[in-house]
Amino acid sequence: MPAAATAPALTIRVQEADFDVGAELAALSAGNTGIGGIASFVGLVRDVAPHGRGQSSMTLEHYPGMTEKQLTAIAEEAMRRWPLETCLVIHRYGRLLPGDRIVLVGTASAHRAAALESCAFLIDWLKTRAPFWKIEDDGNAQRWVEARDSDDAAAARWAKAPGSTESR
Amino acid sequence: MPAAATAPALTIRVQEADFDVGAELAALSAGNTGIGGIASFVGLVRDVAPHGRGQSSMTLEHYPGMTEKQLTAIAEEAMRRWPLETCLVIHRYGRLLPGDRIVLVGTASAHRAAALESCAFLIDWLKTRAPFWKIEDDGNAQRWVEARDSDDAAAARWAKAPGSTESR
Amino acid sequence: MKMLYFAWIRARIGMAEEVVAPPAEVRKVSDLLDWLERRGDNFATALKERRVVKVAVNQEYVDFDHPLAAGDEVALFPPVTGGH
Amino acid sequence: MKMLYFAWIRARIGMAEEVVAPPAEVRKVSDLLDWLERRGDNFATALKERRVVKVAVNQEYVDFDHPLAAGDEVALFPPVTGGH
Repeated sequence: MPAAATAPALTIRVQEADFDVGAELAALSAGNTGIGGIASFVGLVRDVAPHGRGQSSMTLEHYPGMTEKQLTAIAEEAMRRWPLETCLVIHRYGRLLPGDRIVLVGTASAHRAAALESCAFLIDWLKTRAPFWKIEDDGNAQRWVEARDSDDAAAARWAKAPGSTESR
Repeated sequence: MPAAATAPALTIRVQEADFDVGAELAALSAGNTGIGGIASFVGLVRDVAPHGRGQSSMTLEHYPGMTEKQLTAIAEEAMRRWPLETCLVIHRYGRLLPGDRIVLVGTASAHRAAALESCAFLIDWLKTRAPFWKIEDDGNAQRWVEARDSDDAAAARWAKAPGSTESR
Repeated sequence: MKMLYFAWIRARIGMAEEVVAPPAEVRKVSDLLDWLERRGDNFATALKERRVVKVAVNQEYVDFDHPLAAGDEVALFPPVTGGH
Repeated sequence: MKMLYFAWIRARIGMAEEVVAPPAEVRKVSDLLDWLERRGDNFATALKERRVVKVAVNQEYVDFDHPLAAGDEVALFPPVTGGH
């Protein structure tokens, strides 16, 4: 087998452009045949326009510099808590339309439970810690999206040590 | 936006050929802008050869007919338990090499918790219910892979009703 | 009755499938396993560890006390190991 | 001290960033917020709901009693809403 370039343990990207989910996930395990599973989550823009009332859109603002720092810290925390080989977060900013990809989280591990749990952890923590703000345009008016208590609750469940990955 | 073909709610495929993760996951949300997130798990063949002792491989045997029936039943159960828009399971059989993809599970929902939890449920249940058997060749000898108690435990945790997806 | 054997049970029996006509007293799965075991050492070796013999009738998992009918498709196999 | 404002806090203040030189008695974050509020109605409107004002100093989240230094980069923003 020809030597493939192995992915860096941790990949963080904040960008305006779309990303290629298949290529990004394939890169997570490239050259590392110790990886048994890759879990991922792709967040998409939902249509918020009232039915048949034209085009909705969303614009994501962020804090350049702090965003990358926070995403790196979250990913490093995931790598401390679970036996991950590689870990990926790509988050877009700018104007997005319904169906567009917003975020990709990917985690690769020898064990599927580690990959699945850490993927859920990353997206939950990211939603309450990464400095992004959404303004929605429903085709009629713009409004800043409000933070949801359910997101805080989702993040809070990871505050305690995660369950043993062996028994899950 | 041109009308895109929407994916069927449930896609089950058992095949010898590889699959395109990016294309399969994109198809899950095509034409449905009510979907907010897609969770997925890709299972890969790990290298079991002792270090530097040549090429290992794995051959997956299955029970044609029953496999599709069981995968469909598992996916239908996931769609009953969580508010999923679409759901995908692709499982390969035949001879596979380290790094090869074995299985893809994908779930799409308006809500990320539903997508993430049902994806974990599907891979856990699939591992204990879908009639596949692995024989590993470490480059020296072949052996049938034994079922693991940890897989039974992982599946058993879903026996009770899942936690409310709202609060997670 | 159509029999299907998979994985190491298939390998030990030395056959992937066959059609059998067990006697009338074979009414349920455990009767069938007992009867098969008496057909030869290959069957006895394949089926001796009952704990790890899984059974599907007409492609659905069943217990050892599941009743059998003449036209059934009966599959015997070890615990499954798919996924990844 | 470099100030950065984001999302509706930026929109209400009407400015994305500025350099300020608060008086010496502004020693911690809450002092800075009090001082900013007195600079005009736009600041008062943007910062009145203290519960939803989040603060980062040098790109790390801090509490309102976090001490400030002259060269700090201080960002004010509402609760974050990224992800999907």
